[in-house]
Amino acid sequence: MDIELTINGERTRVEAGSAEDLATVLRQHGYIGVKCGCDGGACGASKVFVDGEVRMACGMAAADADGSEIQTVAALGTQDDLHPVQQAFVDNFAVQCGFCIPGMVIQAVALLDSNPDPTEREVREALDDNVCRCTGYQKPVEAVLDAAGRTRGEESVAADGGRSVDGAPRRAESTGCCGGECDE
Amino acid sequence: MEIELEINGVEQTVEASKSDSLLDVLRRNGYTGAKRGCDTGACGFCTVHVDGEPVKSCVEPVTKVRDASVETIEGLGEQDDLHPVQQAFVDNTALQCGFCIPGMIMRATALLETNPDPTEQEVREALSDNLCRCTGYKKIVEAVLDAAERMDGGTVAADGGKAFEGNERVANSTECAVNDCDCMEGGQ
Amino acid sequence: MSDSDRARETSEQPDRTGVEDAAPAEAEKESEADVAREPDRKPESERDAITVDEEKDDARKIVTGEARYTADYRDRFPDLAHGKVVRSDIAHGYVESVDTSAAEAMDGVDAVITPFDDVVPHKLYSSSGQSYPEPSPWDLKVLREHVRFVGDPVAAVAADDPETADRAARKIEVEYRELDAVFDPEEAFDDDAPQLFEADDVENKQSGADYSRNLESHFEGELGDVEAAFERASNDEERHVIETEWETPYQSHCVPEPHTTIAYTDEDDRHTFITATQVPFHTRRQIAHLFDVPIRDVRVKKPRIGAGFGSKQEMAIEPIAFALHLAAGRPVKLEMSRQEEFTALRFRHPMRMQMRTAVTDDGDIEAMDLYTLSNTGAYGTHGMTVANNVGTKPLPIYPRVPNVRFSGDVVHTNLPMGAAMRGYGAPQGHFAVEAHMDEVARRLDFDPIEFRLQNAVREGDLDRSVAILKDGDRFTREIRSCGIRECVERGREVIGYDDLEQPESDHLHRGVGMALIAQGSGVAGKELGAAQVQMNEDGSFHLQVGGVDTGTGADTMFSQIAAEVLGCTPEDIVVIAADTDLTPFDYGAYASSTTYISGRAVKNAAEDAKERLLEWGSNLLDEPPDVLDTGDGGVYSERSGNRVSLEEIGYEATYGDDEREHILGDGNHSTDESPPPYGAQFVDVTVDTETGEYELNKLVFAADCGVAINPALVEGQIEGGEHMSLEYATSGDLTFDEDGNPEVLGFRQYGMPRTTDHPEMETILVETHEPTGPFGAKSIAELPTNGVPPALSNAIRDAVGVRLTDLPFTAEDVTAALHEQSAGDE
Amino acid sequence: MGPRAEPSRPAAVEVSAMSDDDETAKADGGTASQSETVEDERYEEHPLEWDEPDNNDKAPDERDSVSHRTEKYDDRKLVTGQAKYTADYEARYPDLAYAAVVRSEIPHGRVTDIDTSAAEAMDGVDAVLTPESDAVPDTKYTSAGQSYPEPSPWDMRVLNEHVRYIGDPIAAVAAEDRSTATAAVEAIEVSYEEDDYVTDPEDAFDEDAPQLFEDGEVENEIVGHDYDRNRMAHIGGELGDVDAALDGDTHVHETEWETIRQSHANVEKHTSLAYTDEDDRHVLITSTQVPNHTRRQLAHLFDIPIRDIRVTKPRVGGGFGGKQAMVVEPIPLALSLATDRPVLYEASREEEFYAMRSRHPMKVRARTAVTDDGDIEAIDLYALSNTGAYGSHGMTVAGNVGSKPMPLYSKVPNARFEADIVHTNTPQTGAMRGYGAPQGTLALEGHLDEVARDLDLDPIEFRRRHHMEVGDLDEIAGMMGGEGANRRIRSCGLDECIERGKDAIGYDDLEQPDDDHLHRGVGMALSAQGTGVAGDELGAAQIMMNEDGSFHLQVGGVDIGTGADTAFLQIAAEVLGCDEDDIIVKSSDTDVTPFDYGAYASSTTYISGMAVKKAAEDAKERILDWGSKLLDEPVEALETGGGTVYSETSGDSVTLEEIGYEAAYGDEEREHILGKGTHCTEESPPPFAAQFADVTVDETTGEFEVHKLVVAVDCGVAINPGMAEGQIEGANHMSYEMAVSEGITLDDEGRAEVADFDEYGLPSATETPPIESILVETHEPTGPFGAKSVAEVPTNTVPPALSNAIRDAVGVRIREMPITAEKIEAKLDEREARLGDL
Repeated sequence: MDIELTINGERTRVEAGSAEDLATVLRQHGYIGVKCGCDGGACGASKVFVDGEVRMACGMAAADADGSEIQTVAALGTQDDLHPVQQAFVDNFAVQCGFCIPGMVIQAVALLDSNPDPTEREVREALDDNVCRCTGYQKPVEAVLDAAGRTRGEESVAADGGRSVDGAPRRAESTGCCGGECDE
Repeated sequence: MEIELEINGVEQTVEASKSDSLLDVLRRNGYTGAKRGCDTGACGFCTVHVDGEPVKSCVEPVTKVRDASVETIEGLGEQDDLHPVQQAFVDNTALQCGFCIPGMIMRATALLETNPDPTEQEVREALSDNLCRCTGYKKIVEAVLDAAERMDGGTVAADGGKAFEGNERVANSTECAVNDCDCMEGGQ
Repeated sequence: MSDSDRARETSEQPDRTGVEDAAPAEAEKESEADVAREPDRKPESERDAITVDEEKDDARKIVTGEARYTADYRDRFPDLAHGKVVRSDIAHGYVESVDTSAAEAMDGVDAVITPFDDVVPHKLYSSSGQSYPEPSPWDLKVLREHVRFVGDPVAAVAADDPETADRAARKIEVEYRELDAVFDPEEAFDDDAPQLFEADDVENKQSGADYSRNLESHFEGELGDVEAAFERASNDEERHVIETEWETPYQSHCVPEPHTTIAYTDEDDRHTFITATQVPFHTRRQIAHLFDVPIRDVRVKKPRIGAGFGSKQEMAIEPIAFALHLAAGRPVKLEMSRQEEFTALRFRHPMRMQMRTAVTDDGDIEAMDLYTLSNTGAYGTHGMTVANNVGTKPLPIYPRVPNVRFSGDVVHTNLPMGAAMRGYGAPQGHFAVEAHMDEVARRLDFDPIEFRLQNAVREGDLDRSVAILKDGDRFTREIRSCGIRECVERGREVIGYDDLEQPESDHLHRGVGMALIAQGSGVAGKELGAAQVQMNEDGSFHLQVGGVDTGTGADTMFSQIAAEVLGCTPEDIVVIAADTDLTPFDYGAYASSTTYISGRAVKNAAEDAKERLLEWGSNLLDEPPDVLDTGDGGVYSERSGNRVSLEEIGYEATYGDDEREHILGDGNHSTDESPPPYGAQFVDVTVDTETGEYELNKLVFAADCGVAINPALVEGQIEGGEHMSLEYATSGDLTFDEDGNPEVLGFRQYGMPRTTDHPEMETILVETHEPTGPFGAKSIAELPTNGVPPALSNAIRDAVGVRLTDLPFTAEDVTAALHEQSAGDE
Repeated sequence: MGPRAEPSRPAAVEVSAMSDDDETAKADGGTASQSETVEDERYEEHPLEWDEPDNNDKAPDERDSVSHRTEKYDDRKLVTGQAKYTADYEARYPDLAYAAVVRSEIPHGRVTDIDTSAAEAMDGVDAVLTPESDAVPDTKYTSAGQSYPEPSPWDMRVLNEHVRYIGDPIAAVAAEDRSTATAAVEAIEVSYEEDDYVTDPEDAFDEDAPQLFEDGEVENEIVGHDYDRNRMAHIGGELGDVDAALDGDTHVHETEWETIRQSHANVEKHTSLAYTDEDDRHVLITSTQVPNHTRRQLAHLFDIPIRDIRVTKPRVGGGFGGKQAMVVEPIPLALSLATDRPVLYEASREEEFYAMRSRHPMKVRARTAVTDDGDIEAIDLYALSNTGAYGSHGMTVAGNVGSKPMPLYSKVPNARFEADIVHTNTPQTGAMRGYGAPQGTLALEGHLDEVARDLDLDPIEFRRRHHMEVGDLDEIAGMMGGEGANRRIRSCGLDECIERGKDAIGYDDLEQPDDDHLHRGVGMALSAQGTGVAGDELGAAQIMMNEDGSFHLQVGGVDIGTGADTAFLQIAAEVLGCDEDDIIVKSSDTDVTPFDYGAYASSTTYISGMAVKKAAEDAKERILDWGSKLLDEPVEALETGGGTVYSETSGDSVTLEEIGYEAAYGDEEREHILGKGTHCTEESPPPFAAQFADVTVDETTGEFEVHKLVVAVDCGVAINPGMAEGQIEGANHMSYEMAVSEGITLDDEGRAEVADFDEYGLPSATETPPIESILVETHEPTGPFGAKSVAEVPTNTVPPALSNAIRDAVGVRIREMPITAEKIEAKLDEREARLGDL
């Protein structure tokens, strides 16, 4: 059957079998950043945004995505102009074999969208259903925290024109105190 | 539109537009042995057989080959089991860049079907629509003549006839063809 | 058949390997130094893999249609876009505007580019695939605002399928401001002729350029004192001055595979070209310079290629394909149509030549003076270097002539581009020189053959004329191998020179003509080849070599050279060639350099690996390396007779207990040498004096290419070269209307000889040993393209006494000449 | 070249030289050996001094590329999803067929019939292969990707009539698409004649156990095999007289340890694409660690010349040993040959768990004899390894149980190791990161901790008295012959690893939780690994200079995601004096790159990296020669750096680009500047690790929380510290899994009970404790720029460290992995009961 998708901003009609999952369809159309690491929904490598929500594309029927807007990792940044989260993964050596990374990056972007200033624990929880076999999660977690600092830094300068705040102290501040409620 | 035809013995339905030539369709479907050299039927690189006849596929509208049987170079022999014409081209070093060779071989096999024992001049005439830029045609003509001899041998073997040393037999058969005798059957 | 023929020939001609047998005195003259230079001279009995008719490595793929040429890679690129070029339909003018709106609005159009787009480089460059800096002017742009011939590319389109690309290209509206055009080279040379280039339209100008007179370059060189020699000759009864003029037409390469390129960027960000090219490494450099990307990021791969003949010694279409790829963001295939091949790509330069000699009554040539006016068309690619070869290839046939001058002008017209083509100026030059010499002999009543042999090159000669255009004597060469006399003798015998039977009809006259021929083996001092050898554990080898097989069988030849050194069979060598990411550097397939330069690099690499083989052999056999040699798939001891197979060595080196090593070899080759191969072309013709028609009865070509690494492939080169030469003499030409519009649009209008147009051909290989070449080899591919025009002109002169000087020769030309002759007689 | 080429010198001189060197040695973390034994010759054979090239030992401030945190060169592609793994090449082959495999549903038996008719009749099915098919080789082979002849038995077939575990491949299908292939597999009916089966290794070792292999069923049999008792190998080795020491006047301790069946769980499944290209080359694009071995093995198996096969490795999504084997490649190749089209086989995740490879589960017994003074007189290890249905890597992995950890205590005079490797009707095992060392390290390091506590010695000090130091001659690694060899220790940072690890974990001032029932403890374990298989490695590389001053580097070494390619770039850049970006690396394509044994045994940086260094030096020689011509100065005065060749005397320089153009297009002479290098060695210097685990145990429930893992590693000079840390953290995570996860559990028939990630206990981001990695730099003179390996050593240490930490916290010892709350609680209960009894 024919379904209509907007993939990374481009509207396309694609042919999809009724049993076909979204990951397969996306991969057939060249979006190879969507990876398949398990037999469905268990490793997180196929994460994409479907109408702004993180979904594992392998665990979702393509038919159910009819009409929706999809963002894959390819939409985030280019090699010369990385998304801050991608940049942070690169800078923190959070990438080894890289197979899980597209899903990890998507999840991290979603996290920082809803929680620009997560604690380490919150990062770990957000990445909990992303399986990584190379890194021990140590550097990916550090990368996401670093990315949070970077995006916050940019935002605070850009959005309210306020003084530029260095990421690290603020992060310490935010984890250290109770979210601005205290008197310090 | 869809066209049904047989390619190398396999019935197929292929997608095609009206303006497509047979060559367009063959190449799109992976039969890249037929080469595109001019698109005007002037070089012969795209020669294939349609219902046994040599045809320049670049000027053959695909609509004309509906339900036809098409044979391409891919249908002849395999690298380790060459058709005698292919084998003769290899053995006679009758190729260089090779771009004209598939068409040349298809043309040659068509010739040998109708005239298993051509003279050199007949070979030259049969191949005169097929251009070659590398060889000066000499070794190609020699290869086709050689193939004719080999294929003749094939007939004998198929008949269960007595095996001859290639060269002797060749001498025999050309001689005998002239005399129209049947010494092939009865021996000397 | 050819096998047995050759075998017979060999046995009937015991002096085939003649040099040693024929002239013991000369052998002695070949000094001690020469012997030291020739460690690789092998008598026939010791050769295993060379001088063998090894089956061409891709022959089976070719005959089964499985060989992949560039266009056949289409299915590897599901999102491939197809390109189409919009070309100028006026001969000279400026593009005022390009309206692309209709094309861009079409469904399935991925990109439209014009000279005004940023993605299209605006730099000047030369398309000639030559060494760096290119000895050709930078006078081209990828897409052209200033158009200079009918066919200049103005815009290009990429679309989902070829049909859409064609339709979109037709929808592009170009408006021009027309300028006056000029089509005749002599008129173009006038002061007040329309001017093609302003001074700053060209960078990297060549010597003698004067664009106000449409002069791309001018050159001259002299040995001795030519004017003095002619002065003396014209005042001396016993000396003669003879002057002749000659003219040659455009010739099309008629490459079987049209120029085709697929440009894409791969998953490793490499800008990659699968392209039908003779010069992958030059193309890589040129693309990088033109598009301002680092050389390291560009990869050029040559798949099977449907021949080149020089037309692909050019970056002719790659830049357009690449610009389209960048604009469309997907792989783009650009494949020329046959009409584009005949109107917009590249051709052999048309030329007019004057030849003058001073000769004594004894038949000694005292002076030669050759001038050429070359029409390079709208652009100057290969303009100067091709014109240079008009003299520097044939004049060295007569190296003992003391006074020599050679000069030329290369002029622009508003016609298609001249460029590299097999022979590279030598066909034009041989026509002038060898028909001239014949004419001299006949006018002075010498036997044309004897006259030439009296003056022709011998082993040991010092040839200065090859370097006549160069300063100093660095490129003066010593002739170390020369079989030209045996070529003449054997050719003469085979053609039946001395007992030609005349036809019975009175109006039919039979004649034989001969031309001597020489070429070079690579560009002296301007070549580089390199190779690497890796041994596999099963005793086979991977050979990575930059050298480019354009269909000639070069890869097979490489495998034979490597096998001869390594003592295995050519099948044991897996050749990986001509991919700039994988193989070492090579200047490419041109100037007859592949066997001589790249082949030598292969030999050096194989010898480097062999050293390691012998070392391992020594470990395993427990004998010193210096008593060991390779052969029969192993290393054996000349002392004990013990042997160990290459497979055993391979496994031991890879998996052995004590030490392990991947046996590797590398080799480079560059040289100042470019030894000439020699040949003698014979043509047997019958001319009908009533109609002017003539028929070629037979072509005989005897060649000295040193040691032929693969005789069957060498014969193929000779027969194919003669085919092209036959066309040049009898049928090939391009014509244009008065506005410069091409009249030849395809094979139907072009006189490419077909099977039935070909006379019988016979090929003779005369073996000599060139000590500077790999196993004694020189080049072969270009040599036979030079001979038929002069030999046919000479044969017609022999048959009916008239001299034809303008190629191609038609029946009308013959009739006109006969009329002139009879008018003269009266 | 090798150590044997060293000029020999009397041992006496050497010993005194070492004494003189005492300070240096200490700085390196070791104290000089005081051995005065008569083993002169052995010391002479392995001199401490190494003939190291001048440029190999660079002070940190002299390094331009090496030990910089250079960005991993493919990272940008990876984070943007542009990188291509095997399955991503799908689009390139429009006529691609997809493979699926029919696998045994019984643990042991014979296939009596395979009904393929329904599958063959299906639309879109291109081929169905059974053991009978012509395209399927019936040659026996081993899937182990090892050197040749493989030190693993040839006991496998591509498709099997005699099936030995639930998962054994029986038939294979190629079809137009994946779902058709799966449907066809389901439509194939297999009939069996069932045999008795055995799943427990101790049962299997019984004389009357069901026998997996008949006489003559196995070729290339391994030492000590006894197939009547299902034993594929027995190995052993001894130094000194262990039994005498055990019988002597010492404390003898004996403990027994058990490890899990761990899955590699590489995120990219085993994937392989086979086709024959236009040059008639049989090509495999495949997710492998061993392209060259795979090429050889396929050639032998299919009887195709090696030269006609091309194995090319694209990006690989993790290997960890699971891809040090020709696991799936024969199936797509056979199908491709049968169908004459490209075939892709991508294992399912379920197959990954039950039909690919796993870590050998083992029982390891440790015994020591220790004097009253706390001197270890003897160490005796015995392992019973369950190799599952087939023997790939069976013997060599078991060998490492002893030969990797025991050399840590190379000063101990009496040492013995023995192992039996036994078949069961369970899934196949194979190579896995650590390669036997994790099993051995658990036993040895858990045992020594136990001994120390028992003898009331500080566990760290106890180890310090015995552990290896610079100057030691290690004979334990080589005592079993085979892969090991005697070796001199020329770099050892163990002391510093311990010190810095202690600091980082807060060993000396651990705060106990407030709650009484919570107890905090710290455990420590040491580990040593090797760097490549001593005397059984080969790496090679080639370099080609481009005219713009950049280089193409062709190297056989295999980057499976570790960043090895980037390490190669850094090594080459350091030699050539250019930026890493100036080098284009092409690795692991058997048609293009020189030979390499592959990515295993921690060899890549050390062996392949050294080959790269040699190739770069070979090219550098030519570059300096051209520099000399252009600068008109002697070569001796010139050096490369900053993208130039510069003169140390005049200060003049010429850029590499100028040299590139001149060499390619110059007037006088031209040359394509090439370099080549090949490297093999008898050396395999150990990297070291000190692991610390900080745990709090709830003594009421047995529940525990690991607060932190600290691991300090001496890998010589880390070529890229960022990547080295990544290796350490990833390995420690895997090690942690071995300590706390059940692994692949099996039912009574040997069927894997784990089918997907959500059933497998791979610690998630929240379950993984923070891991602090510490790099302790030493200089290993035999390695490229002083490097040793890093990838495996941190895989070995968490199980013993955590067991020791729990022992420290609550006094009970868990010896059977995984460590669970239930087991702790049971032990606590048991102890309480015992105390109550008293």
